[in-house]
Amino acid sequence: SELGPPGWREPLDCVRASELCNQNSQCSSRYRIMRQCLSGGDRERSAMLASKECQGALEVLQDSPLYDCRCKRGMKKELQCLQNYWSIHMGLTEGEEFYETSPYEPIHFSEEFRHASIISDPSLSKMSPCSEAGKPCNPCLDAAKACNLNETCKRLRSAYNSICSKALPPQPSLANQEPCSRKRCQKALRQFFERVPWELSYPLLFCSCPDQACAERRRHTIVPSCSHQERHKPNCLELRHTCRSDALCRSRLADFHMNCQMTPHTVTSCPRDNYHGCLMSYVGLIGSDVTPNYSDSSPSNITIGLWCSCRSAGSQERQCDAFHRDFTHNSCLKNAIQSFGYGSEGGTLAATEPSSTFLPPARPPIISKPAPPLHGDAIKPMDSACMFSTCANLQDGGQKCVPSDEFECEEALLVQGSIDSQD
Amino acid sequence: RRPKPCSLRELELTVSELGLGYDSDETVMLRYCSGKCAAQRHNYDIAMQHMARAGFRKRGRKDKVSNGPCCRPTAFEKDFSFLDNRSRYHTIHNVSAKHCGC
Amino acid sequence: RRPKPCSLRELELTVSELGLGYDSDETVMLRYCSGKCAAQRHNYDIAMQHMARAGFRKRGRKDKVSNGPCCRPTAFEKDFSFLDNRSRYHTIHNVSAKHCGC
Amino acid sequence: FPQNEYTETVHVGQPAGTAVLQLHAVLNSSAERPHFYLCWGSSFRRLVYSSWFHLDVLTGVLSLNKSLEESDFALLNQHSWSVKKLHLQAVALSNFSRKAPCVPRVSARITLDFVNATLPQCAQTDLKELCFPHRDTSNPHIMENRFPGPIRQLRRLTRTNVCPNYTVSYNVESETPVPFAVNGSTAELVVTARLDREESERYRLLLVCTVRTETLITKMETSLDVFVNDEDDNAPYVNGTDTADVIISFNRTKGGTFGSVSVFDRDLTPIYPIDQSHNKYVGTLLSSDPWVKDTFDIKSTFSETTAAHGGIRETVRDYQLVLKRNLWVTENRSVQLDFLVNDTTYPGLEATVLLHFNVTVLPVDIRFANVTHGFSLSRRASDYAQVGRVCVENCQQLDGVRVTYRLEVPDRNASADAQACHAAISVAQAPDEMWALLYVNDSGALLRPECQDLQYVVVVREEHAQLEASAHVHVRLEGEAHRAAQESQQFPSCALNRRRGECEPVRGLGATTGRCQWRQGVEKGISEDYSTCSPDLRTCPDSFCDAVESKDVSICPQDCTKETVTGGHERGLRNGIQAGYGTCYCYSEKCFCEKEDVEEVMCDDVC
Repeated sequence: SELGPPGWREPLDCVRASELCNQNSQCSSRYRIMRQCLSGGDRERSAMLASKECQGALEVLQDSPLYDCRCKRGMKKELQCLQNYWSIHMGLTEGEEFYETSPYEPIHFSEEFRHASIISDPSLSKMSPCSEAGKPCNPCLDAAKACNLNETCKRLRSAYNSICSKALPPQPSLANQEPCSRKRCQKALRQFFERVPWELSYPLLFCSCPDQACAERRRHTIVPSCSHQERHKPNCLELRHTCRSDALCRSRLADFHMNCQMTPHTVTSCPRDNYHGCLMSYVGLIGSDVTPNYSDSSPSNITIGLWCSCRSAGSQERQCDAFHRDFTHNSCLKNAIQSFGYGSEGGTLAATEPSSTFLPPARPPIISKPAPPLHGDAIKPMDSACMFSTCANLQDGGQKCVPSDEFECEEALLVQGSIDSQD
Repeated sequence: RRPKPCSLRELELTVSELGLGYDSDETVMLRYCSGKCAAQRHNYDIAMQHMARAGFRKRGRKDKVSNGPCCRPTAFEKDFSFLDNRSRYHTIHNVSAKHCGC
Repeated sequence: RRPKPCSLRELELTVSELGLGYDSDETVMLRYCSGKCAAQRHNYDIAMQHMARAGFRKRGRKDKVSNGPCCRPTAFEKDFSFLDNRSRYHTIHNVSAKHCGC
Repeated sequence: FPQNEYTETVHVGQPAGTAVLQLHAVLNSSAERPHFYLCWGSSFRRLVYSSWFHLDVLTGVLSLNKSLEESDFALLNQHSWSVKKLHLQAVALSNFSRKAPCVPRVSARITLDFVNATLPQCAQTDLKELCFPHRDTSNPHIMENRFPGPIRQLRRLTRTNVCPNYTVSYNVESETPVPFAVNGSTAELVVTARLDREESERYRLLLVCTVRTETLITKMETSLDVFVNDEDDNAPYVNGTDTADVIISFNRTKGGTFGSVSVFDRDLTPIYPIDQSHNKYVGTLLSSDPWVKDTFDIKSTFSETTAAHGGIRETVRDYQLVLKRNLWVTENRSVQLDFLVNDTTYPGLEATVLLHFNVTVLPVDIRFANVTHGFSLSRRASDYAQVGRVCVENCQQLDGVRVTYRLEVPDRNASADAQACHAAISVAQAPDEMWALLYVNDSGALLRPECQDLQYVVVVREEHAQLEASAHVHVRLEGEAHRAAQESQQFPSCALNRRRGECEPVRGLGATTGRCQWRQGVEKGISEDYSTCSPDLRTCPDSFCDAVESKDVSICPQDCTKETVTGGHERGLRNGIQAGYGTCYCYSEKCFCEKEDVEEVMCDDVC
């Protein structure tokens, strides 16, 4: 049943979509039913959703603008928009999807982002000692200097720093008392990244580091001891559950999964090679229950992680590992950080080169073996299979391929002649 | 050259250069007050200048007095936080002037 | 002897002794402000003290800056009128302090 | 489903009826028959490609319902011109059903890469492609104790007719004997026996694919990990003793934990989700004695360990006795507590374990270890100078006991003068401390010649039982008395002084020797060893605002100030200055820390 004038269906933001729905009696009544269907806990929700009434409500709502509405980052009433989005999409996906569709509008790779690597910004490149050989080089310190010289950046950085580094006096009566007021700290961090232009905030987070001191400064940027570290590491799935019970956190996590999901057959292994989108959704997680951070201060090898573990995950250990590996072993995220950071390594990403979708930086990020150009033979088979061939007339005693933990073995040397004759 | 009136000035320097004892290479835009407050003097100041030169000594008084308003901050910028060279956060209050006055 | 904090003090003297140029033997209770303002200093003052010593010179700046709040009147007594020695009336404004502060 | 993700590639030009992949279901019993359905999740009905596929109810083979055309590819509004993703969901039911809704956590997700190109001919096909599907990352998870059977189709169904004169066969290898085999005719990987997670949590298999052409035999190998999910099929057990002997004496505070008994379970206990009904333990304190119920509780914490043999994960729970209230000093009892631990989700009989706590509560004597306490004190000591500390026996271990101290004059009918002398010393105690501090309450009295050695009785009183104990205190006064009567003076704060020369000659509040003491710091930057002027370097600064210092912030502002500190510094955890730059000095509570190497310039020299 068509619920609005023809052409009503171009994607709206979910606040507008819900207003339109509420102006239509049929839609608004189904919308109310839908919210009741989702009000119970996980267990009752599945049963409720299977009920005739809820299924009927969903049928109607799928034809309303609420079905494919989206939200914009930093829009007015962003939280209400996200709540409206989940109020219907939690019904569509019945809850526990590993990857959920992001409520945010897709992030398009902005040319301005690619050109604006630190070296091409005159006011900063003059600041960056890295461009001068022999001088001590600390891009993270340069980023802090640049921030301190900008009023908004300085004010908001000082605001979150003073909140996050203000220790709460110990109170013996409280069992596992927080070292600081985490919620206020997280809110201040979110405000910093929402209101400070990315040209000043991203370099603080994604600066590339030649040494440990620089990497230690980078790791401390978001005051980890207060913003996300707790005395006992929670289980990663528990962290995800806490996040998904908050509309904002759930949206930012879905956005991260969507924009940083490792995608084969791309150079950066990011969806559509849009590493800006990955960085943006990574930053969107900072100040939420699932705040990611550098897990150590090694300058060269970037390792990102969450403050959680998969111990005592029982049979869900695999799912727990898989969730955490999207942060710890994410080549798209790693490439995105290195691509942004190396922009500050002086001269590697010359903005003036003939434009092409993406210029690989000087030190190639960790890329899965470049996939062959796409033509008839679309997808290469398992990259990790070992292949041994012997002549058909010999004994069938090909060499053995001993399985190892990480089963990566270089392709065995093929018996010359016997295979080549085939091509 | 006529002395400039009391006004806000700024200078970019590292936190270590502030001389407060913190060891950090982060930079800060230090705003300070400098300049003359001649136009804001009162009869009181003229009397104090005269008394300081002779009057007090005649009466056996050793009080030191100010003989004119000072160019001072009338408001300070918000707290300034930074990471020191050992990656620890510090916050400094009332270090940079926001407005000046006599 | 420990320097006293900033406070209001008073001295009885003739109008002529004020040094404002009036010739009158009438007496006036002159109240003035004197004493230390060390307790009211801020990080700004410590930084100014450090910069005045070395920092400014290194940056080629010659600005003179105050490195601490001054003990000054924060309010003046009402105007004071008197007859000079040639029986003419005069009124002097803001010559005697009512309150002091740093 | 043994795996909840299935992936495969489909190409333009593949005809209707082409087999794409095969689903499998693990059975509870040989009598069960799985029925496979593409399930109509509420969002699925709208998907344009929902009609392109058919899932055979009995074999679980997913096949094309129509030939795939380029126009079909164009229908999908995903912005990619080469590969688009199709998402399907399937459920396995134990009987026929007309409409099968997707049930979360039970349905399998099928992701097909729809390639905008025809399937390559045999000559262009890499042999590996014939053997294994593209990057199949989903490893099978099989619930233990299930009925053996097929768990995965190894053959790449979409490629079966690409090279008709090649023969493709599979077998499975492993370093150690494993309950897996390949069905030669169907090329399905089969579990040949019921699995036991407590035997092995993971099997590392090597899948070998052999492709025979006219001239060549090619073998391709890849590893496959099969994981075994846990089921509560093990009873709890105690390894060693099921009894803990507990003696409660000094530490008798609410929340205190005592003793520990461990209960093991070879099954796993997921820490999350909490309400998970897997391996759910319930404990019951078997006692009807109200005293026991009001006084004790049992607390358990669990952690995951690995068993000695085979490194298999298992659970250990530690049970501890917890005090629900402070015990009074007079309470004196012995009792045996029995605590029944029940693994409620274990189906077998021996799901419970009985633990025992033999508890002995000893009374605590409130007394002083020494009958007399001797202290010496300079007659020039200032007000609030600390004389010494008094404490009941074992006071460092005592917890949960509230005691208060007071000083009394030994001779009740002493003269007025004697009484006045005794007013010289008083006692202070911090709210959460067990000891008390003796301090100078009236420094004037110390200087009077008639006040010789001061004798006191210190009395301690336990709040609840009103028990009291006392001891003798003798304060020997050192130094010259003064003829003239001495009124108590107004002492300034030592912390005011910024240099040794100003500090050491002057008297100050709390100065035990009568003079302030200077501490010279040596370090360059901000340091805990900052220079400062103190009434007594033994107690100030020590980052602890004690019972006497907290009586007047001017005694030791370095430890007690709550105000913002100006200059380079680091705050103490509660209050005070943890570290400072150069010299730290304070005007009452307003403290500064700065380098002290220059004469202070008067402001008007500059204005």
